[in-house]
Amino acid sequence: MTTGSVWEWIIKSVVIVFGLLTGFAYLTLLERKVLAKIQVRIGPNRAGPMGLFQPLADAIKLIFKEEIIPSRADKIIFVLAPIITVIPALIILGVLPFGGIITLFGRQISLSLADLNVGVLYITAIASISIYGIVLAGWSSNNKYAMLGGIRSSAQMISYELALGLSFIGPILLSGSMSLHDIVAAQKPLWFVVYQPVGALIFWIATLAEVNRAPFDMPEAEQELTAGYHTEYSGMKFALFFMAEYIKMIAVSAIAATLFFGGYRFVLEDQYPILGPVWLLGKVIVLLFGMIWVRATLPRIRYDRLMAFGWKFLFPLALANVFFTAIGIVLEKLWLIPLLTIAVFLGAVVMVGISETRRWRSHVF
Amino acid sequence: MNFSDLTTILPLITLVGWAIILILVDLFIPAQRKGIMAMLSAIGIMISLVIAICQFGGQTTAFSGMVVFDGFSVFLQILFLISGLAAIALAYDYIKRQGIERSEYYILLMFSLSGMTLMAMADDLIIIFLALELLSIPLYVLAGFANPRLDSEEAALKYFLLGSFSDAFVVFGTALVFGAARTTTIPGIIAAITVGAANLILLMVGAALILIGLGFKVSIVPFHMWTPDVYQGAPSSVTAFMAVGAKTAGFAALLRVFMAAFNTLAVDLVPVLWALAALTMILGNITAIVQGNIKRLLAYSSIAHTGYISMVLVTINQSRITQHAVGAALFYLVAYAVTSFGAWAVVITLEHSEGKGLNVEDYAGLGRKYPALAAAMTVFMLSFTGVPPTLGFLGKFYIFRAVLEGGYVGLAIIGVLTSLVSAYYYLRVVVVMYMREGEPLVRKEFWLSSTIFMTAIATVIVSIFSTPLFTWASKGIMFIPK
Amino acid sequence: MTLNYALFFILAAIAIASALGMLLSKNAVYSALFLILNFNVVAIFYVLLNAPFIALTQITVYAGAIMVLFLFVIMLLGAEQTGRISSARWVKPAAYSLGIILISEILYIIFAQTGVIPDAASIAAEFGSPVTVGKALFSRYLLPFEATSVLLIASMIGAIVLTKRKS
Amino acid sequence: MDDYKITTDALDDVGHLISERALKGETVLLNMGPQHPSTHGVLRLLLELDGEVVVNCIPDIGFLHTGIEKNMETKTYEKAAVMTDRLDYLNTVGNNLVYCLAIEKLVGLDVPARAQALRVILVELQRIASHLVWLGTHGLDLAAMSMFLYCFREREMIMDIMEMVGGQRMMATCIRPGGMWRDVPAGFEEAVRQFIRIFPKRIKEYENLLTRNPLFLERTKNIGILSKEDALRWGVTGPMLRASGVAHDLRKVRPYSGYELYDFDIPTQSDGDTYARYLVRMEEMRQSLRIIQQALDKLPSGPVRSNNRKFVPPPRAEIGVSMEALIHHFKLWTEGFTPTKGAVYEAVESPRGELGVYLESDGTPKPFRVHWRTPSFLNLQVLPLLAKGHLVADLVALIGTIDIVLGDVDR
Amino acid sequence: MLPVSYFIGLAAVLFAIGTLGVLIRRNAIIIFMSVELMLNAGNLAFVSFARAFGLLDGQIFVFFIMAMAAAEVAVGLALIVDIFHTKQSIDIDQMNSMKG
Repeated sequence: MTTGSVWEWIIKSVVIVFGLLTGFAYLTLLERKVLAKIQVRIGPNRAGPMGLFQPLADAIKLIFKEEIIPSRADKIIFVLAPIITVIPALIILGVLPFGGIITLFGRQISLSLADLNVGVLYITAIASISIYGIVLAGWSSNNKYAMLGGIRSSAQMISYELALGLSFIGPILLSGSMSLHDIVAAQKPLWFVVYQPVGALIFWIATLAEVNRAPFDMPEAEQELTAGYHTEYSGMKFALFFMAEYIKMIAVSAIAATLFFGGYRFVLEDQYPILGPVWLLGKVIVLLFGMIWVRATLPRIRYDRLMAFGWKFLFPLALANVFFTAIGIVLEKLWLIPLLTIAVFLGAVVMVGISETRRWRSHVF
Repeated sequence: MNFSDLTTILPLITLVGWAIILILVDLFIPAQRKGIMAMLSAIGIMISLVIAICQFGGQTTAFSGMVVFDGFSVFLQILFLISGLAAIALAYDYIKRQGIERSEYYILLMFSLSGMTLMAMADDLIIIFLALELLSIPLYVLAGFANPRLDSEEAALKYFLLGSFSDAFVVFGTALVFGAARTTTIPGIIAAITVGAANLILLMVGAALILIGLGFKVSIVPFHMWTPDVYQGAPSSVTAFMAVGAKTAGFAALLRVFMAAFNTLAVDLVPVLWALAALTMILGNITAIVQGNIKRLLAYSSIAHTGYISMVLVTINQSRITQHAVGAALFYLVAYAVTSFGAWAVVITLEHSEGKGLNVEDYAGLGRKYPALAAAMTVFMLSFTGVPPTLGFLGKFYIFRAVLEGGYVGLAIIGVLTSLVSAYYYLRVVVVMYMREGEPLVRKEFWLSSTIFMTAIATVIVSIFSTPLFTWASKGIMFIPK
Repeated sequence: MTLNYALFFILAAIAIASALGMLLSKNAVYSALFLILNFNVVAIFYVLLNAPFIALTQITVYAGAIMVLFLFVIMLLGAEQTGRISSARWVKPAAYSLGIILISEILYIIFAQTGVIPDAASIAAEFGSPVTVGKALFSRYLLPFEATSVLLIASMIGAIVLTKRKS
Repeated sequence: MDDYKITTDALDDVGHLISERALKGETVLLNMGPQHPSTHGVLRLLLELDGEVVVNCIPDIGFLHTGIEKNMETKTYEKAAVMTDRLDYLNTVGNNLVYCLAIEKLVGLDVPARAQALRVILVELQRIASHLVWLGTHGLDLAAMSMFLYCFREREMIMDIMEMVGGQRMMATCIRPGGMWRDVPAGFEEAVRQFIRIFPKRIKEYENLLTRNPLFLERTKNIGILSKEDALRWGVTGPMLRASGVAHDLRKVRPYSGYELYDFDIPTQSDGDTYARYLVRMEEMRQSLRIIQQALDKLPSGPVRSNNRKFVPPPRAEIGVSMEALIHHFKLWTEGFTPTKGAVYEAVESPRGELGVYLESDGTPKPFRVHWRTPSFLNLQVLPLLAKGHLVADLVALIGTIDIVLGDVDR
Repeated sequence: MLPVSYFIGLAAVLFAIGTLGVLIRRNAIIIFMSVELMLNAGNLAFVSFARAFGLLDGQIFVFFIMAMAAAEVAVGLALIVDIFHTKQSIDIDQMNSMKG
């Protein structure tokens, strides 16, 4: 490893981290603006032109807010929990390709931090440990609402991780690699969402649950649990939880774009590799808009129904998706995959519809 | 993998497949008629048994040396499957009357049984480990099946904690053996030792750790402390299955690993094994004397029997008598299985709800009111003691003979002396049955009674015609590809 | 080279310290956290030992699933306070001396054999990658792989049986 | 663990209601409110949870106690009217109405036809506004956050009309004994018609978002089933009663203020669950629109306040020209009018159910006793009944579906 | 590359600490965690040997052991939850409903 490549690596890490932090700040603004538009409001418009400095104002406010540590809280873990939450969110994108190779100052620079042959596993591993911050925050606050939030989140994330992990398998099978670079490369002719429509849908639903977004925002369900696991947090510590949630939103959108929507590849990217990050950003914004849209529209699912949905619907569906993907690949008829999976998906939806209607009619809850 | 691989493990595949089908079938069986599941699982075990018997003869390995198919494996498979049938017969009415009848009982029993079957064939330490897990984990659950009854839950937790503790020993031991021999297949280890490529010290430590791990499973003293509580707390039908199945499987692994792979370590191992066997016999028998609860009594008796069987392990380095030694151990296991099931069946017959009717005193008056039952119990007690003409006598006879052939007179003497001690507490049960007045409460249940009847007959009849069985057991010597 | 040694000894110290922390913590949640730290450090060792697949599986399975379950149960039961360390007075010193004897014995045996354990065979670049592990799993180790799946089904049924509410 | 030991005296007034299981620590006690986003004000619920299942729920009220009943007894009949707005702050005009109806009954005051029609229009508008707040907050409780803002958008139109009529958005106090404070301004009719024109489309919009939304159905179907018998036994009224299959509506059963002139239906449902209550309230908004439409179409002209100078202060223009008027003015605003001894009870159908007021006069200018029979108070009593066996998340939906207003509960 | 025997030594130490934990702690959950530590030590030994020999088999074993550990955790924690519901304690010294 030469000194030059070390510097390159450090600079890239710094750029990614700062990119994510800026992205977080402006994602909050985007969300508030989009929600306001949907809800016939105006949204933030005071700080700067079109409210563009709003994130800055929020940050200043949060920094100067009083930090309260409840006297009966477990102080060490109470302070550690927000940090534990943020770190996985920041490092999860380490294996993601942001673009091809560009030439800058006469240096060939690859627009990604690392290319692991276990890239997808790295993502699942980091996703699976990102739950600790929430659980520990809930526990250390010594507050029943926070505790319930923490327990809910651990159960929810474990449950949805299965479906999430299984939805990774479609792209892995299709590209024959666990490296995200290879997966992007394999999508050159056609995005995997074409072969994996159901897989992409499962991935998206499961990530909504993983990042605790509506309608799966159980752990922080403010109407039930006041604020869930971060009830007792204030000031910068609260901001860290907030930051983690939004960075995770960006991260999962970027991962979804990479796995199913061709990653950084799009028109003209071959000629001008510098367009790669731009296209990726565009895809991420479209996916983020979807998340915000869902939040504005849907009511929250009840906790037990959420678990039932994850285990009884999403998980079997993900298994079926893997199964049919494998069949399509073995038979070398890839066009079979979307047909079969969509058929299974529709069948499952109809079945669930029938059984739910029957349940409502039978007056059992 | 090819077709012959699959046919080799056909009994196992049948068992597992049947169990998984039963999980689905269970959905369509109404809650009050779960007895059907007992019949269905018995049918599955019988099919597997028929296949196992048909496979008899021939020696081969399968799945790239992971499993071995030889006389030993077939013998044990048949023993396990018959034990499974007996366990279902014992459980059928018992769990109904204890109010814990759920179809998962039979499904878990079948999974445990498939673990045992796999153990019979295992020829690789990793398979031995997985088989051990596969047979233990359902047993942990079965031990706690009577929840929320506290003693059952406690039994399950204790069994689980010590079981997983011992698994950790097996894992680390296997790792060290892998480090020593660069492989974990038993033929591979043998080959490595033979050509001198193995690191003997690592191998030694590894073998010792595996011995500790398996020692927990078969309850060799000093790794026996869980046994009484678990045997007492678990539902009796589970205890019977656990006592026979888990112990036999543990010995299958011990015999396979120590008789074949680690026999070159004999110089270091034999004194340890000698001491363990002697300790187990002495402690098991002496502690059993003071037990008032029949389940605890049988638990300590089972520890004592572990001691007798582990006597054969001291002969590991004498290849000329290996055949006899393994044959004797297998024969003893059969004798122990038959007698145990009989004795546990009697215990279950007398057990009421809430753990009543489990004291030796509760057997008073049995001889007068239920002479047949008392006679059967007497046969089992005599067989446990080792009095002719019972299977137990012949089992002990073959074991002592093998040990004497190996030249361990001292151990044999300890064995005989402790047998005499054991006569005291076994005969105490008989004395209580015939000499004391009492009003024993007995259930008349078809499958239970027929189990008692058949095991009692077998204990006597088979002992008279024991030679073919012993010959068969001795022929089941392990096939070791050179 | 010295960097490697330094890295190893620092990580090993963390691993041992966290294991001891697990052992000695009065609070079960802290014990679980120390164990998680230990598992993560061990995962780093796996990376150093050219086992990236296993390393990430370790994090996913142990840190991500098993320990979450532990924490979940501890919190659910409110069983943080683990009470005193041991029952009888003699157990503790006896166990410690036993542990020290055990450790020194094993260490002696192993380091006495340092020459015998070969150091780092030369390996292919693909060693330990998902592809090679997968190929081994589905060829030579097919039977254990299937046995594992049966094991998981059995334990799943077992766990459900144990926790299902009786009506 | 010792920190969490529960002692009965730590549980203040409701300690005696805690079960043995909770004291032993088998179940968890959770204090929900009085400061909690979903208790619609300052309701405190002491929950006993087994996991997340509500084993028991003890509502603890009184955090918004304002003493309005007592306060009203220290004011003259006319002046006390202003307090009524503060009771159920989502049904201000309705509170005015029932109080004025009671006074009118007590002293035998006539109300002109135009005033009656205007009262009906305002009260029905208020019913829609109240149901809109219910729908919005109910949606918000289930985290359908956009619903809230849409509902408030329409409520704003009603608030504007109220401001037009009474000069105040919420506490208009525009209904007075003997009629209205004064006639509605020009443009009122146009504004109401505009609202009637727009609102049906908006209701359809809400229904698109919720009525067949599987997530919403999950959260409301079969949740908190209140049987007909229970509803009657506990004195539940209003949409809750009608959703349990009893077609009881004071506007039909005992018409007041000229409701008998209008043609409208009483929506009922038989399931008695949260969803049924949702459907009933949605339909009620449509029926209110029908009533408003008819009332507007038939709106008579003429005075809006009785001419009985014993009770109704004269208009300001008269004071300058008539001595008698000046005396009446002086007397009514200093001493107030004096009913004869007696007591009346008058009730109307508020958006939440039967809103009644009991007035007792001892022959002085101030009421001897004012007692309010408020629907929220009685409806809230069934909450423990509904909540048992449900999850905490459902409890939130249940508080929403009862549609309590704490000002109405605590008085 | 470091001598592989260092890793084995570390594994042995971790194993011993786990064993100690089982012996001296009385809380069922802590005992169970100690068992997990022991298993993990075994895994580390396996991976180290795999590296030493250049044999993949060691890593495969670890895979199986992890799967088995997951299975064991499911059952074990279910048992612990179960007994806690009945007894409100998971101290194994207090588990003495059966007498010898």
